[in-house]
Amino acid sequence: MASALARAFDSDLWWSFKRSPVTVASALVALVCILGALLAPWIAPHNPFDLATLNLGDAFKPPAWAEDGDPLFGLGTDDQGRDVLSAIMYGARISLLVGVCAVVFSTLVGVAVGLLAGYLGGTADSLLMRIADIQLTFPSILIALLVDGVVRAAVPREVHDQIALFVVIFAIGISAWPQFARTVRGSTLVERNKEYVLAARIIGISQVRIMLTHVLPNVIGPVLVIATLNLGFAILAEATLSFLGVGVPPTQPSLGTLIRIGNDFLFSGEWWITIFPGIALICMVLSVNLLGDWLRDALNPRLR
Amino acid sequence: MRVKARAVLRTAAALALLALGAGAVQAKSVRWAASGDPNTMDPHSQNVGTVTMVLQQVYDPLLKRNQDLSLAPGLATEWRQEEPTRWRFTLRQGVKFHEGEALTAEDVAFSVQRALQPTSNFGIYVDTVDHAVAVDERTVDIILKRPDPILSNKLASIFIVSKSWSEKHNATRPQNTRAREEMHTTRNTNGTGAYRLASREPDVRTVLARNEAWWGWGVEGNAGNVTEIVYRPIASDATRIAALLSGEVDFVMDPPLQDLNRLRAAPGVKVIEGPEVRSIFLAMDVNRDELLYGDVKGKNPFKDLRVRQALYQAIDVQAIHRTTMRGQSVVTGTLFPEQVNGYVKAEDVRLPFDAARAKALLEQAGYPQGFSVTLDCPNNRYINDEQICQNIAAMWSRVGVRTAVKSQPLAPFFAQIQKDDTSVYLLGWGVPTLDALYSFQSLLAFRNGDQGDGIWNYGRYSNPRMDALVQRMKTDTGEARQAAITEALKLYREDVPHIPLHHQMIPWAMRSNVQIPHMANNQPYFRWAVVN
Amino acid sequence: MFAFILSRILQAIPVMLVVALISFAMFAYVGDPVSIMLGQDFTEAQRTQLIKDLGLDQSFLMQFSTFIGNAAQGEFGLSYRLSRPVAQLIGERAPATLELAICAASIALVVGVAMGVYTGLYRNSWLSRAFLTFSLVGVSLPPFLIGILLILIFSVWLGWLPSFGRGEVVQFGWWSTGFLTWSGLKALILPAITLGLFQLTLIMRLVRSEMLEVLRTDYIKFARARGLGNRAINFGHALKNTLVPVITIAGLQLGGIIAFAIVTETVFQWPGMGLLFIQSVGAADIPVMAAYLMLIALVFVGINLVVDLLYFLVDPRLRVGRGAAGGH
Amino acid sequence: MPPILEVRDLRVEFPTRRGTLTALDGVSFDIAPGEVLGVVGESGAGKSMTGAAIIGLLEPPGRIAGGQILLSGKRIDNLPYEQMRRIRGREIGAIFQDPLTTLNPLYTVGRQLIETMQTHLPLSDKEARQRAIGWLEMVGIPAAAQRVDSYPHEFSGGMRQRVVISLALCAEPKLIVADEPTTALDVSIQAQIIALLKTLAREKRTAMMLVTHDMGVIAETADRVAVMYAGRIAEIGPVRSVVKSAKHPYSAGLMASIPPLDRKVDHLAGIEGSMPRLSAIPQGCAFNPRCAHVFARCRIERPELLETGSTRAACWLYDPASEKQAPEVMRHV
Repeated sequence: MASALARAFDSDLWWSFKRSPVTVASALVALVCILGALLAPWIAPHNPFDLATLNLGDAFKPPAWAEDGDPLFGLGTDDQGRDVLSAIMYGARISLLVGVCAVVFSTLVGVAVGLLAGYLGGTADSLLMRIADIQLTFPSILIALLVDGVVRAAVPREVHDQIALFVVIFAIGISAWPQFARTVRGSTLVERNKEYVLAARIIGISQVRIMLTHVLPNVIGPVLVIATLNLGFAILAEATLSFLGVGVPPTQPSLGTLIRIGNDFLFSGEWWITIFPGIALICMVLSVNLLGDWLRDALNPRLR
Repeated sequence: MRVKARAVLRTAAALALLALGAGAVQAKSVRWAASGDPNTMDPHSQNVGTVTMVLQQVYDPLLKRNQDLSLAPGLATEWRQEEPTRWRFTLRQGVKFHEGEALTAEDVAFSVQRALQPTSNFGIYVDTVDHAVAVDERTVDIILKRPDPILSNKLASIFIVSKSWSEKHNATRPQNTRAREEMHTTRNTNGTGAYRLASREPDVRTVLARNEAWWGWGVEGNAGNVTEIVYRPIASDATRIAALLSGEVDFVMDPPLQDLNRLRAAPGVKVIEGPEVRSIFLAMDVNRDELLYGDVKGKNPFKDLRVRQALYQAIDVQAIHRTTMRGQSVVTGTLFPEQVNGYVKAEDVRLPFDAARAKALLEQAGYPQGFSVTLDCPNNRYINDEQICQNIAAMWSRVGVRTAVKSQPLAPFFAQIQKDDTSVYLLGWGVPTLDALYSFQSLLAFRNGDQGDGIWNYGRYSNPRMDALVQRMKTDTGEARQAAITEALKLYREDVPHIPLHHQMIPWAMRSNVQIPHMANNQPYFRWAVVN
Repeated sequence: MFAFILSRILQAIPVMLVVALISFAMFAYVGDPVSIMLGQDFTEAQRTQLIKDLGLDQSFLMQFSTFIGNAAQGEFGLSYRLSRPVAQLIGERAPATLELAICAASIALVVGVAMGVYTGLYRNSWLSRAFLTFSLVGVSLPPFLIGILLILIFSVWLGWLPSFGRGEVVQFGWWSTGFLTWSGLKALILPAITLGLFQLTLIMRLVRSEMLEVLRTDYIKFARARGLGNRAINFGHALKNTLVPVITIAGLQLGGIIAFAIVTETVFQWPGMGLLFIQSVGAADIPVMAAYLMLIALVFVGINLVVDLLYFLVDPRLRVGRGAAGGH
Repeated sequence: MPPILEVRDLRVEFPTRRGTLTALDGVSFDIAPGEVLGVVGESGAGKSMTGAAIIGLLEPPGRIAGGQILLSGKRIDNLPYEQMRRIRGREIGAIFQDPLTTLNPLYTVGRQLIETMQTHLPLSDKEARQRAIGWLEMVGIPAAAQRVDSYPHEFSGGMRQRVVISLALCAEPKLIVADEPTTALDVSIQAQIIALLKTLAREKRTAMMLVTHDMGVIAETADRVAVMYAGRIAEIGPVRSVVKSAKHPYSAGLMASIPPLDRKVDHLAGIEGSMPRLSAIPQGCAFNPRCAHVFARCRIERPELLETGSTRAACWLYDPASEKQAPEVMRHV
């Protein structure tokens, strides 16, 4: 285990990556999604958030290659005359932002709790793990819905609009930490009793440092796997919340919001308004999941 | 009032079809869907379209409407104005409630009184009524506080309920929905209408069964053959349409506009459309001294006529008509459509769309950089309400008024604006009385505590001239009254308390085997419906 | 056995109390019932009276215990939106959700376990690869999108199956069932598939990885070394051992079905508790939301209890004190 | 008497993504009926792999790439799965290392015994149960009639290994492949289990291949011993000869490490370095980089097993042809 991190990034990983065309493809797709999202303000053909640039006359334009398509709007426009491609890029930005932040949040919480529980042991351990167990019994989407609902009801609407993004991140993030905590705790328990940790303890290295410098590196592999797989879930959770209308505020539409809005036009022939964001969402989640799957198998040789 | 030729034709067609199928007595069921579910079955508690559309199948008013919305005898066979403040109604004979009680004058008097109770939401229809008395078994007098030229039109919205039944079930006053009260009438009905309530599961399904004993089946025109109506609320547009297309539902009252073309092309489905007596407009807070929701401090731009005009002229309503409404709207520059008594064609003129002029006006008014404002908007009440608001936000932003749309479901939306807690909001106004007074009184009169005055005037527009004109509409008759209405319409255009947008067109979608006349009040009357 | 159940029930009580506290907080503070109930026009006397009537002048502990007492009797007051007792509303809709959940869970479990076992046993067959690809796509497809696509295909294009509602239901006392009519069964198919699919793919992946794990164990190798037949090894030894962790996680996943029912019921307008919940969220109908929360918590505690019991029945190591459980 | 098991030039390969690894190469030995052959060597030398190849349960993707395995004179290395299955348990029994993980935790030991016997022998349920109790008694489980319905976790480690032994023997095979049967046990129990194995093998006249890295166990139990190194047999011969006077430099080093009865053989006394990875087996003699006696030929040609008198060793030191070449170091052995 001590060399898990080193092993993770040596040529083995790279080799198994290169050998799996599916993984390479999904990495490319993920990269396109991420770049498209990150660079949206610079490379998107339009700015869908600038109301002053919208023209109702441009509404419901089909994709550029279709009969009435307009080359200005590659994937067509929606009911407000927004460029679908730009909306997707900006939407993916929100989706990714929420997904990544939620995963980072749950990773931080989960790893911290796991380290603490594993390292301290005793009552603290059983208490923390009991909380994790209880929370694990509730499906994360329900927890996210509830957290969002309670905050929504508790704070005034104007305040809520401003913090909505954080609420969603918190709601999704808080629903996933126990997985991390459990894994980290397990590894910590193993590491805690190893000689080098005991030795470090005896020579008086602070407990926090031991955890951070010795125990933490050993759990990075599995944490990375869980985080990647969770990213897919987090993005889906955000899309689901937004689809139900309780996710990110409509002023910052994510992919889920775009799908919800576009759904109204699905049956009327303006399929591009919902199908393209749907495809973008699926591509993003699928590529992230494939990467996560590959990473799990690559870091866990037994599964090969 | 003009009779709509199309409606007549349609009725004729329906009658002809009925004649063909006459004699075949068999179960004819109509499965009917719309987005919302009635929140009560109490006849006088909620003056909302979704409630009325079910209850008007079950309850009869004294006066009913024809297919062109003109008045016809209902439970009353005759009515006349005995004195300026006393109307006399003669009741139809042999009418029985669904639970068997015979209709008496006491029931009618009781029902009018019930609509007058504080928990009633129908006060606007009886605002001039002082009280009602039963003169004899078949005669009722309604005593007014002041003369009311349109009383008969208003009474067409008051359902008649059994007195003894109400007393028996402790329901002598309407259910108080504000106090979250539940009573017998929340889920039970006892009317005299063509259909009786067979079963009700709120939010799931409401079943109405044909009342063979209805007095009207013999009356000319009431030639429907529907024996059962199953109403189901289906909130999701896509699901509702999918259900109609797959034949699970026969009749959809509110098909989404974007699906109309597809529905028209679909086999076995047809779309009929007609105007609705409902006008969509934006109302601005012209009362506060400081803008409530926006970045202007110390003053309220909406108090400046030039700003109101600028925002008016910044709106390309034709684009909304073409794109968002898909042609299903009648662009307007006035307060109500032509079906409403008092409509003046010459006053139905818009300020032209002119973004440059809008900018210039804003600059003149002292807002060269524009300002920001929040537009309050319902998102499940009117056709494409939220999209319209977004359209307008974009158009206003183009002239520098940075607009944030705050859209919410109708319950919180109404709760908010009813506290005057808004700077500018979108509203749609239907006119069930088909008379101009109803709109002017509710929307533009100053709220002075009088029954009905200014109760929907949340921008708190106040102009003594308007108030005086409203008072004249209440009492004057004939030419004088029309003059008052015309003047009020003119004032409406000059003052710009609202920015009118359009009158809604209401498409109804149904399976091809269903014939039901389209009604401008957006109410289906199944007594005229034919299924084959 | 009895002591075991009792201890599990005792452990569930704090969970229920915490949930009750959250519900109560929502009920009492978030919704501001006084101003909602009073509406616009009221006098100060009316206000005081209402506060007294609702018991809001009492101490927090008193209020909370009253709330719990009422909740235990299924008493949650009237819905703000529909003006009907919340317990009645939920009671009317519970059968719809439960029937849907049961069907979805059965699909997810039966098909998921079968596919998981197959892919675990025949790792390299093309069918396994197809299943795995399918599962990955399934995990990556949001349920609402699946529902929309199914409606598009089976209701709109093919016209085979209804796209909304429950069809005809038969009433048995307060329970309404769609199992007994043809239209009820037809209406169940698409929502059940939509709801079950996500869980199905998760369960399949779970069973597969557990199966692979178990097939690597010494006792399976030893069973092979003893010359036992493939059938006995795969379906006797391996599957039974796979079930132990699968039961736990599948139980949790089934809880997910209740949660995702909210989405499915929205898409299919299925008249169940999830739809009621979402409609209540839209209308800020706090009593319904609070009651729903309590009920869901109860369902989860129930599921956990059943999971523990099954665990108990499957794994003999648990029957003699949980501490003694060694093993793999 | 003909040998019960003959292994001829066995070669096991693992195709991996970096090319094919040869895990066993040219392994040949016999086991006579009733004979106990000890197989020793460091971890990864191929001992367990040899056992797995014999019972036909090589972990995929490992496969037999060459050579033959004959049981009672019949080839079994190329049998179809189903035929091989009937041989496993019935003709070749197996005992694994860790009794804690070898038994299915969800079935009673009785059920596992009955199942095994009924797979191979035509027994009624009642007979099988009787025999199961009998077997448990035979391996020294007290109160066998009651314990037959116990679950594995209700037994201690040593008792579980007794159960495993009964399971391996219950269909009365002619050969037992015991893969480190005592390694996972407490030292105090190891001796009991070894004694039990020895007694039973003798009583039933069962031949046994005893894989272990514990030279103490070998010395006590085995008739002959094979020393394996890097997938090849380094030396094979009667236990006494190998222990007392190993000919191969590697065996000699290995024997020098007796008797650390309680420790695994991690470092061999007097031998520097460690066994090469399968992917990097040096040319010539696999042991040459560590060998104190290495000379040129060792680096080029691979030695076959050569007669050295009492044993046979794969070392060029014993090839008369090598005499002509000068060893790089003085011979010690």
